[in-house]
Amino acid sequence: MSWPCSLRSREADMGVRVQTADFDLATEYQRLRDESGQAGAIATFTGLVRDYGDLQDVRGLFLEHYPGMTETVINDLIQQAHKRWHIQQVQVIHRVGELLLGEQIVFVGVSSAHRTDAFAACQFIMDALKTSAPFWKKELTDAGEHWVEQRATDLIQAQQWDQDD
Amino acid sequence: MSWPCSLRSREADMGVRVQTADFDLATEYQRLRDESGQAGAIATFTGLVRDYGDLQDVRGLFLEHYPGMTETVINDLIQQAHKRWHIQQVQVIHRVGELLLGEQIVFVGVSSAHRTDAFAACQFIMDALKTSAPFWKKELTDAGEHWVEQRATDLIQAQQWDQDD
Amino acid sequence: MSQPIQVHVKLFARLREELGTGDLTLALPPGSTAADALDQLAAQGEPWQQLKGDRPVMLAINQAMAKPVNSLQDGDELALFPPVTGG
Amino acid sequence: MSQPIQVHVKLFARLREELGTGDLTLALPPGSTAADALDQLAAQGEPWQQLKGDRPVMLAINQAMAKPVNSLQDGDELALFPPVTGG
Repeated sequence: MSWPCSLRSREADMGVRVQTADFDLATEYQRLRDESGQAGAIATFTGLVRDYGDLQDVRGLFLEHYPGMTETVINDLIQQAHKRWHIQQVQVIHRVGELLLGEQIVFVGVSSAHRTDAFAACQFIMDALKTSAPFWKKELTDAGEHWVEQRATDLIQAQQWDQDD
Repeated sequence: MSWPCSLRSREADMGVRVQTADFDLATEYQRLRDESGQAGAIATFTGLVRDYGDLQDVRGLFLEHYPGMTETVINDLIQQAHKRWHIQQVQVIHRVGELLLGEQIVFVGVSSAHRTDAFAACQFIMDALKTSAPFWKKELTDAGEHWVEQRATDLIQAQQWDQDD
Repeated sequence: MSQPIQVHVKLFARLREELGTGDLTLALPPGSTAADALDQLAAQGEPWQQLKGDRPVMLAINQAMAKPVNSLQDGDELALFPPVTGG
Repeated sequence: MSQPIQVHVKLFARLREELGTGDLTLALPPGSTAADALDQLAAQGEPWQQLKGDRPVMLAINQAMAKPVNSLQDGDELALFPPVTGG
């Protein structure tokens, strides 16, 4: 979770954004394409707000995070991905604040010469982000609010990366 | 590889396009988003023309296919993915004809309630397409042309889906 | 003796280029297999002999992947092509 | 006896709401661990006792994940929060 400040700040400029504003997949994809010299493969993942089933009539979410630590954790995941796979560019965007059903929450995009590396790194970053980046979701309903509890399946999904490959 | 004609033609309208024209990721992504009711996850893969290393100074590719069989094979892969994972919408686009370095060749997009299903189905379709859909690449260089030979790693990558999950 | 069957042969990619055609019609005895069709084509001499050579030739009958042992019916479409390299 | 150390405590999400604050400063004896900080906070009575209750509390020291046995230095930032639910 620690590295020289120069590396950390360079990566933070390039690869991680935490923001209340929505993002545009086309813009992010085009940047990955432009900044990757000989990429043969770009994998993207976008998470959307859906009804998580804890409560009825969810109209949206409120997302809180831990400014500073969030960026550090995600940059560390990107560094880990660079060590494990041959990848070129990575972009992670996570929104915070109030988001309605159907809105975009999170984006992970990875470019690589090879599709298997792009897929693996994209999925690894997304799985690890869900269990280690300090974000918290609160479900908003007409009847009230409710903090979402961590799902055991997310922990299992993230742990698989410690075992295979 | 066979099913009732009604199913086949419905799927062909929805999910598979073989075309010389370029495609727009943003349009395809938006359609997956619009046509998926409660999708929580959209995974996309885009393949780009790169130098495959068989020859020097590759300036592009020429892609040939077997009209009719191509669509049948890809529709069958989409059906297999629907049986194996909980997914909502799938879009596959494959370009044919002459494509220059850096151009988009192939797109696979999958929406699902869950990210693991979206990732798995997207990667399965892409891996299987590379070894079973009748497309052939010819590398174009200033010195001449050269049909690309199938890579053993693609066969191994596709075979893994027969073993795990 | 019964009438020969007609099989529509399609060739793709390197095979189409090296054999100089993408479409032809073959007359075969009833009960013939895809292997019989390959034998008859290869018997025409170079460059057709490569269909029985070292480089792999993939087969599809009526647009579904097939094997040399699969039999052919009158009017079938038999496609011959190198291993695929799409995506 | 040496001077107490000052630790900046940050609380997030459900803990921030239920404890009614997101930031506080704690004075602890030198050599204290994160567990000691939790004990001192929980000793304030309800609603602080939940920090020693059944529901998991995650810890970060200076923005890196930490464990109760990790020791604290003067000026450290100690964050307490529920298991994360992002993405």
